[in-house]
Amino acid sequence: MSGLEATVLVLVGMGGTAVVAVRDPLRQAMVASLFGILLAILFFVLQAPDVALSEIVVGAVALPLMILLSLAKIRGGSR
Amino acid sequence: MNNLAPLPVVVPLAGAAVVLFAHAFVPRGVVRLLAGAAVVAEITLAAILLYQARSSTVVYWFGGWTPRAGIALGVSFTVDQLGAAAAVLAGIVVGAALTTTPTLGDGDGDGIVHALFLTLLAAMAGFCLTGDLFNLFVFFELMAVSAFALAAYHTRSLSAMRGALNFAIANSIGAFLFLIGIALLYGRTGALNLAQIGRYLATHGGLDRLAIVALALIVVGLLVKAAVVPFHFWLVDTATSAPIPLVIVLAGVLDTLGIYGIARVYWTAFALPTGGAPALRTVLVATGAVTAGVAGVLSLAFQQPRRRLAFVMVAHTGIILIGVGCLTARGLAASAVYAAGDGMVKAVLFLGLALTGWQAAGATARRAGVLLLAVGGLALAGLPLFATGVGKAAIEAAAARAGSGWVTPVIVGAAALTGAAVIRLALEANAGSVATGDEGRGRWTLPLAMGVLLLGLSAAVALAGDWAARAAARFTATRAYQQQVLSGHAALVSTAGLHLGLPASGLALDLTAVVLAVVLGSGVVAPAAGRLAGTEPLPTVWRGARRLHDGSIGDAATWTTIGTAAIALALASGAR
Amino acid sequence: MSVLAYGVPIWLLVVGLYGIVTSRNLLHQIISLSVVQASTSVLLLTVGFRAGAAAPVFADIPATRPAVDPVVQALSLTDAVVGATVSALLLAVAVQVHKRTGTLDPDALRRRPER
Amino acid sequence: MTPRVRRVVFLVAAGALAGVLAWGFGGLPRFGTFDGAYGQILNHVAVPQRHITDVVAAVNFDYRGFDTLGEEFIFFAAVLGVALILRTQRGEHAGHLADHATGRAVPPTSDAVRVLGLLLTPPAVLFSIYVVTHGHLTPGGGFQGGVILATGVLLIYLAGEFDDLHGLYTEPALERGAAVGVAGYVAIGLLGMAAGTAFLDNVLPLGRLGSIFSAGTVPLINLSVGLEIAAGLVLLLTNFLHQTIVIRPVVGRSA
Repeated sequence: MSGLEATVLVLVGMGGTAVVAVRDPLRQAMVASLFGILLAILFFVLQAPDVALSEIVVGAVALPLMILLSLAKIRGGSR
Repeated sequence: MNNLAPLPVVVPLAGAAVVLFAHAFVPRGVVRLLAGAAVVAEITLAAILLYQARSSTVVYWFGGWTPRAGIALGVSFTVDQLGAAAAVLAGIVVGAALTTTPTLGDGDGDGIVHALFLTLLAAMAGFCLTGDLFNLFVFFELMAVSAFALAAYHTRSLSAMRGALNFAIANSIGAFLFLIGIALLYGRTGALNLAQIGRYLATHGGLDRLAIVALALIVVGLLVKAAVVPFHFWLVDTATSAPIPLVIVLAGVLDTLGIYGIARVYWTAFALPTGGAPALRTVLVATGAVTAGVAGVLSLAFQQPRRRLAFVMVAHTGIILIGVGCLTARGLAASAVYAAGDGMVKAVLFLGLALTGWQAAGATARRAGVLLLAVGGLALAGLPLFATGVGKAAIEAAAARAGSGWVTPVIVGAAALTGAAVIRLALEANAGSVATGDEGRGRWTLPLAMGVLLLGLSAAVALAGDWAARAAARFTATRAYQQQVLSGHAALVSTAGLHLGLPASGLALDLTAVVLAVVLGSGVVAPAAGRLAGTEPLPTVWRGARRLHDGSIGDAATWTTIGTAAIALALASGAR
Repeated sequence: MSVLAYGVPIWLLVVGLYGIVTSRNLLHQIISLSVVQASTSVLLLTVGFRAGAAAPVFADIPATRPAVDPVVQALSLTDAVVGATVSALLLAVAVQVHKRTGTLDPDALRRRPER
Repeated sequence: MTPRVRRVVFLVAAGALAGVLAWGFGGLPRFGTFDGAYGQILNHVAVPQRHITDVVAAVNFDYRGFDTLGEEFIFFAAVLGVALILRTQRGEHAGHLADHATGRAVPPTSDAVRVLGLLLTPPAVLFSIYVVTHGHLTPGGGFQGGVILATGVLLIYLAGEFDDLHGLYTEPALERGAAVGVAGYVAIGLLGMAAGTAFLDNVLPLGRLGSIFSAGTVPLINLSVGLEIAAGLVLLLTNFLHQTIVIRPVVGRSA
């Protein structure tokens, strides 16, 4: 295994931990988006560009967007 | 001849697309007609497949990708009698469920509901027919996503929201564990086709530690779907709060399919390599017995009708698991008869429950519902007129042969207790003291007709024991399966002279359970028995049990982790 | 280095489960579930990896060049879709829960130990 | 269980689970040495057999196209589910207006954001078309392209007011778009049966390797999937927006 693969794997492990460790949903949505980007990089390094592209559009954009929209409702509604 | 194999899946899928396309501009009646037509078509097509598979398994390669040199390039359907029969059963239960859509209140989202029932049906049919491990996962997920969208239908009910969350999170964890198992097996065998995985494992080192852990994860994923203890929390919540039509499908066929999946994966991929069977048998039979025992007792611990029926469902799934868990053709045949008959009866219970609350239908509808519940209760206890009685006796016999005779009292006890719970519910409903919250409107004769039809079918399945014995012999003929899938040569499995049999002792136990159920359920003999069923004989235990089932998602996930670790450790230690 | 490649998926699984078990917020719980999903994608791709091999896209590399396993990539695409759809449904339910109760604490949703 | 008990019990169980998983994972081939027959055969035969340069696309839409059909219906079911769960129910109109009346301060969309959103939309749409139509040649395809297209549409929302979107589509139209997308996939599958072979058999001419018009049915499947995903995802996000729109100054058709 090259150093690059090892580094990205460690980053992904840490990223997943960070996603769970952050307890405020708004901040968590952003960390989750970053985690999505890390995953996409890992998939790219593992020679899976198709999966990397779909991880970027889903994990880093669409999913955080859905979370933010839910949050908007929840924050707005709680007043 | 086998060109029809994809259609029981493709037709409901196409139906779902058509329903969604049309529902905004056609009358509601047309939507129901379209959905009904797709269900009838699925039943017919699956029945034709059942006929085509009468002498040997039908193999169908999507995209025309037949295997090259024993290596599968595409996805296969592998249609045998048990799988096709399960696909027929799924269609019948969905058909019955759709007659209760008037319980959905004002009926908004009607088109979407029907489209989702069609994707659910397609997923169940695909799950029954596929011969590919990953394809099994895809249909597993399509079932789950369709079902928990429907579970969240009553968005104003907090209980329904909790049920849907619990359902989705528990099933997703199960699905991801299943997928990890698939990834492991792929890493070991480089294959996704079940027959190819089985052949590779048998010829390349057998069940090593990787294969054992993969087996454990796949079994856990499917047990979560089957909702056996300790993976049952989601079902208790969902059955309490989901719309009646969905609960009918869950009770009638959906959770049993998890156990079907275990049988399919075991006999195609894990039966030949030696070393795994004894530990797996112990795990499955023990899990089944614990489930039947615990849920059987708890079916009396709750007042809320649906909650009581939820534990009835769980307990009976445990009994089904015991038969399959024997890992013998005999046990499988027994469970198949039992599961078909029992599923139909459980569906009848919810049809009956819906009828007791049918609005503006007067006392007749309520009495009809009470009757369905009462007959259902007797059938659940094991009245030998129904497949439940015949199948239960056969499961006890198969377990005894497999060296697990100790489960007999558990099975009889669970049947008696659950029968009692249902009979008590029928009596309460008769007195008019049951509020279901699922008041239907309009024509109530259709659900009633479905209930009678299902009871009739459940009685008819009681006669199918010898047929099931032969079908199970083919289902469990692993080498013949692998040869047919991978080399295309139909291999005949001799099934002459196979019988399920109905031992007199089993018959006697059935009747004992029925008598016990009536006594316990009606409280006629001793008021004390009624109190046992109704009130708090062991206040601490009862309260503890209720607190345990308070719907916490975190608790359920914890139990899933405990159960997964326990099953994996048990299989691992048994393998050494 | 297999320890790292196969250890990270196990770690993500356990961490994601920990998040689900200890969560005090439904949104947090749903996002934790997506970490469990990530563990399956990572495992699929590490299982199918070949050192020094190219991506299985032969648009501008010779057909004879060794490439990593394409099947696990197809599986993990499906896996990603499944994960995202489940999250979407769960988020929709969470919105409804909040609308009804004003809270997102999963433990506040517990049933009172009724019958 | 109390949170504290639950955490302790979980940690014990998870430790045991991680241990037994690690034991089993040890049976995998060493990282980077995997040589599974299935994948390696496909890497060799897919290009000549199917005139597809992206073998992952060949697996997704040809060799294992039936899995992907199931996947599309999973997405389809989820879109329907979200629409069902977030459907507007009787009596909610008043609630929304009340929400609105409590007057939560809403920052108006700044001109910079508006312009940026509008500027970004055309490239996003173009890029999505590229990704969908080149699915069989390069990484990407109907799914990724569909998501990008849906996101592009959403940029219009970010740029302006929610009402702007209703000139573009209505919800029944989106439903029909998604339905046509999945039905198209099924129809392409039936093409094989009609030709006398198997469901999802790639029966169309395969064309010249590397051209847009190659790989038989695969580009058509990608188009169907792209349509389904784009329409479905816009519908899904619109349903979430309906829940949020009440906190914006302009109340659209949300009630």
